[in-house]
Amino acid sequence: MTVLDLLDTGLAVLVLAVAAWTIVARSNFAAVIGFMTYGLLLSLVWARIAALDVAITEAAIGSGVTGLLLIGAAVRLRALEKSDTAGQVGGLGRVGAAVLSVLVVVALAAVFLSAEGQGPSLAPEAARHLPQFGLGNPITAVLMAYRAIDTMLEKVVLILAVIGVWSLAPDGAWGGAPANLSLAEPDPALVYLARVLPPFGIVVSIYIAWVGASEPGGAFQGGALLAAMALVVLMARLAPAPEVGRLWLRLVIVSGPVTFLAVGLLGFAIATGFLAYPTAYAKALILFIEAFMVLSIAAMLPLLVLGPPKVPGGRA
Amino acid sequence: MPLATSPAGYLLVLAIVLPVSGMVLSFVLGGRHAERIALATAPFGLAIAIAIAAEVLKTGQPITYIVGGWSPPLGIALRADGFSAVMLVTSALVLPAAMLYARAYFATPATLREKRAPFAFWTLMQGLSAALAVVFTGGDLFTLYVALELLTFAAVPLVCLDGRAETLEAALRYLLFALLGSILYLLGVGLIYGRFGVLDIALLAERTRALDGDTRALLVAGALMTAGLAAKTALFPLHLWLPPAHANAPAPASAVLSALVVKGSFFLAVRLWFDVMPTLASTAAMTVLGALGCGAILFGSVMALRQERLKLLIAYSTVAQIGYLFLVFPLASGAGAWTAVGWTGGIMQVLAHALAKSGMFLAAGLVAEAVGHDRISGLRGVGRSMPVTLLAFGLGGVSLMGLPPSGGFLAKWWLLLASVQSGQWAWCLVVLAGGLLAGGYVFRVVAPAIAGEPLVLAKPVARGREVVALLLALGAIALGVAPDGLLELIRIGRGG
Amino acid sequence: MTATTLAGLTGAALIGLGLYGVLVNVHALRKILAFNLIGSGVFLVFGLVARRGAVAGFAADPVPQAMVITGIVVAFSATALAIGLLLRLHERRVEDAAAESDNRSDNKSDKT
Amino acid sequence: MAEFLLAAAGLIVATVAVGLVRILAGPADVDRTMAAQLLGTGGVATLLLVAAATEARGAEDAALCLALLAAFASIAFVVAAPRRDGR
Amino acid sequence: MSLALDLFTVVAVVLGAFFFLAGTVGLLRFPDSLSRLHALTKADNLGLGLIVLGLLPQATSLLGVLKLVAIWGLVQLSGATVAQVVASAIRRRQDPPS
Repeated sequence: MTVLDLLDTGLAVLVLAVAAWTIVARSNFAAVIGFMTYGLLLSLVWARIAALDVAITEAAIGSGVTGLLLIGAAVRLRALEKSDTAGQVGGLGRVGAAVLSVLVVVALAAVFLSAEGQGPSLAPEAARHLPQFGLGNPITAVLMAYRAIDTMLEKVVLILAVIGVWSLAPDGAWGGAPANLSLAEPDPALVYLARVLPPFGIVVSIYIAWVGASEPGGAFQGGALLAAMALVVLMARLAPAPEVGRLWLRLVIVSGPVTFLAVGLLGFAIATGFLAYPTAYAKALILFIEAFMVLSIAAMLPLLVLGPPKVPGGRA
Repeated sequence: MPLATSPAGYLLVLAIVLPVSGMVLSFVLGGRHAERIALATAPFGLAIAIAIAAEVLKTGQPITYIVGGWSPPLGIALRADGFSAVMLVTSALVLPAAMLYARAYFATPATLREKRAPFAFWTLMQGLSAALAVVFTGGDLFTLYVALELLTFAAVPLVCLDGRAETLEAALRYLLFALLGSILYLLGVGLIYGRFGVLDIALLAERTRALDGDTRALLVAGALMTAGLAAKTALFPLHLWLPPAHANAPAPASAVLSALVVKGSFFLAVRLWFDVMPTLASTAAMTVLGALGCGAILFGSVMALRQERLKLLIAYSTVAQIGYLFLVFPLASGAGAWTAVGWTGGIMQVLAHALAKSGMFLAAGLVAEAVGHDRISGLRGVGRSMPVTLLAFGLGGVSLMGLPPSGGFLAKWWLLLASVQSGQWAWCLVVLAGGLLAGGYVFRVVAPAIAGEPLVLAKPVARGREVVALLLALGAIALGVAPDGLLELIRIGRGG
Repeated sequence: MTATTLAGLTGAALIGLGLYGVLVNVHALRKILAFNLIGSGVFLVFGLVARRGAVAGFAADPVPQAMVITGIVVAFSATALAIGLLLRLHERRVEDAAAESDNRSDNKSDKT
Repeated sequence: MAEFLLAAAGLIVATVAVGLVRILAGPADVDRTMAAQLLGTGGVATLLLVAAATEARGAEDAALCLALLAAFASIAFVVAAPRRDGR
Repeated sequence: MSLALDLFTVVAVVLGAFFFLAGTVGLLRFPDSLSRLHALTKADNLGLGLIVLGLLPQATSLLGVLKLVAIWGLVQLSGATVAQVVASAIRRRQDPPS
């Protein structure tokens, strides 16, 4: 066993242990913290199986927006937790669930172990066309060209999620802003961080989004980092949460998918069809779309964390 | 199998792009514009769907569009066969009907620029329309995963638009079931890719046919995906989420949820076993699905008989009618001579139920609005004060029971025929029993409703909305004289 | 056993753990966490598939990796929607209970 | 050299993993948060060591992301946590 | 030259790992939250700082050096903020919940 094997095995054991903890932990908060460390460990695993793009995504999302979302929920649900005595289903149900879960694991393990070695791959195929985009990162080509329609639709999923979360508002608050993330006056140290960190954060986000054309990284990762910076600013109350009725906010939200759709339709005129790029402008068009996608994502992720509008509506 | 764009392939792009653009534009402009855009784009959506159906029928071939010019397996194809085409047309009919009906429900008051529930309703309905278009035309298993999620995200918030605690609870439960379903589906997609490096359905069909040797990965994938899709379709015993969600949603939402949304995941289950891996559809596996369907028919019908609220009754009836759909697996798979009849019967059941059930939910919504509640015991004489509404409910019921002439009759008749021809007698009994039970729960509502003194209505409802419900129910009846063209269309792309 | 197969088996085990958690935990927040465990397990399966597609000098097949990125976005949206629903439900129950238990007219209805 | 760096990475993972006992034991949520914070820093160090040892392209960028968000969990905790007697 | 640099790397990384160990031990063994926080910040500051220092000679490009320094700076900034914010949170709630 080499050092590397040891590291991998240790990581795997650790990941599973933390995962098990999030299932069995008694307090919700402890489970949520467990889940956040789990996300971090997972990004190490991704780095170890040559999926750096995913590692960066997991790092940006897992330790940023997801963590804030879950911690906020755990804290706000604390009152509920105390009244909830029955944390888990009864003995028989547990046995049944365990049997079912073990069955699934065994079936999957059998599949993985039976087919060890090389599997099918589109890697050469994906790489063969890369030069015509002027891209170096095949994942960006998959997301923005070969399987562009998936990426476009995934942004629509995000918009629907925003609508869904907003639709949970109390009637009177419609058009207003979501509640503050912080319940109390922010600590001066936090305010300081929220002034100093975002400029660096913006540089790093742009770098990650830009470098995605040739190296691991990309629009989503960049957008997620920007979203995290926006949330730091909101937590420090340096800026108010935006009102959901604002036209500019809605325009920013849709800018990514709309650009994608527009360029896609333009393909009918200037290339071979929907979501096709003319070779000469392929890279420029892809970067153009990605720029707006960064913006969209940076707007939507914080909105999903902030939750439905709460503020005005004059509670009298 | 065609792996090149057909001449009319661009229609498939339009079918997706139109509702997506409408949704996005409605989201930006908001307020009354959302409603206007939704209603204004609907006729175009219907025209596109009909054009697709006409083209498929004319050429006798599925339509294909290669997105971005990248051929599968690297790229993604959109594809519409006969089943896709009829589903597209059905959703292009039912969605606008529900929208027209909903104008009174979800109007933005003149005093406000924008209101919460109408904004959400009109944007989500268009999202639903886009999601269904992708489900019915997606040719790639991962694209279909994204489509399933689109469907979930558009459908779940519709359930709890009124914001009451019960509806929120129903929506949350629905969401958890749906998410579990789609993640299981996604796992199957991963296993299939790991086996073949291909996710295009047409290419996979070739690969699985040519496959000899290790089928383990495929079988595990098939089982996981089927379980996931069954959870999303609310197949017994994974139906727990459906009655509260469908019964508590606003009526126009219930109509599309029951008529279309559960059919989306069923559609994918059919794609999986009939197109992706037909050779692996063993008799045993198909029998299990059929048996679960039978369980659904019996359980759902009995539960419907016992409900005290009209909308819950209709929701349990949906659980039962979904059961019939799963008879298509034992009755239309394999190479038997009866499979064509079984297939036609199964698809007819999808269409007839979509029209009948949406009509019934809309009718029930009108009753609840007019009377102020939907307790069945308090609906005596309602048929006398709302004859058109009750007619819509009754005609929908006729189709559910399987009385001639109706789409429901043809569907059940063909399913019976296929089970007799294939010697699978057990299904016959359940189909017949289900029809009788449906008769029971429909008459439980209709008989007292037309008896006694006319019920005094708390609030009259607009005649136009009653007519919408009636037209949908009449559509279910009209399917009973199914033109040959429709039957031909349903079979295009089968057994290729 | 390679790091790749190990990751795949870890994924399988995570799916099992998550499935158990979804079925066994009563609290919706814990179900949501467990659902995320299943999700990441499924993504690791894709990671395994990608890594096994390492042919002819490529470190991995980019197609499944790209799908994981799409999947992570969708999983996050799902988590956000589920938590939104859960919090609103909780809030509504508190409001309803308050409205039921005290009907005094000077009820200020301040919640936090 | 690579072996050494990986060994160091493994050592750090093992060390901070032991620290995770604080997540289990608590007693207060703030102690759990601190354990997560330590793991975050350890994760950055591990990624950097792995990046230097295996020349995996992008591992440094992943570390950069983690470093940028290093304070996120703890701040989220402090911000979301209600005041002393809060519900 | 290369040997000297490698030696430097080894020493710095070993020292860094040691500080992580010390931080962890502190987190586990110290009796109260405030002193645990103290141990934690040591790991943040010195542990990562030394590892970054040790890796600097191994960097292959200027961008690599820049990234390492940026990472160190960001963790310092975060660490300082966390120390402040968490300390005041601890003071605010003398009796821990749950």
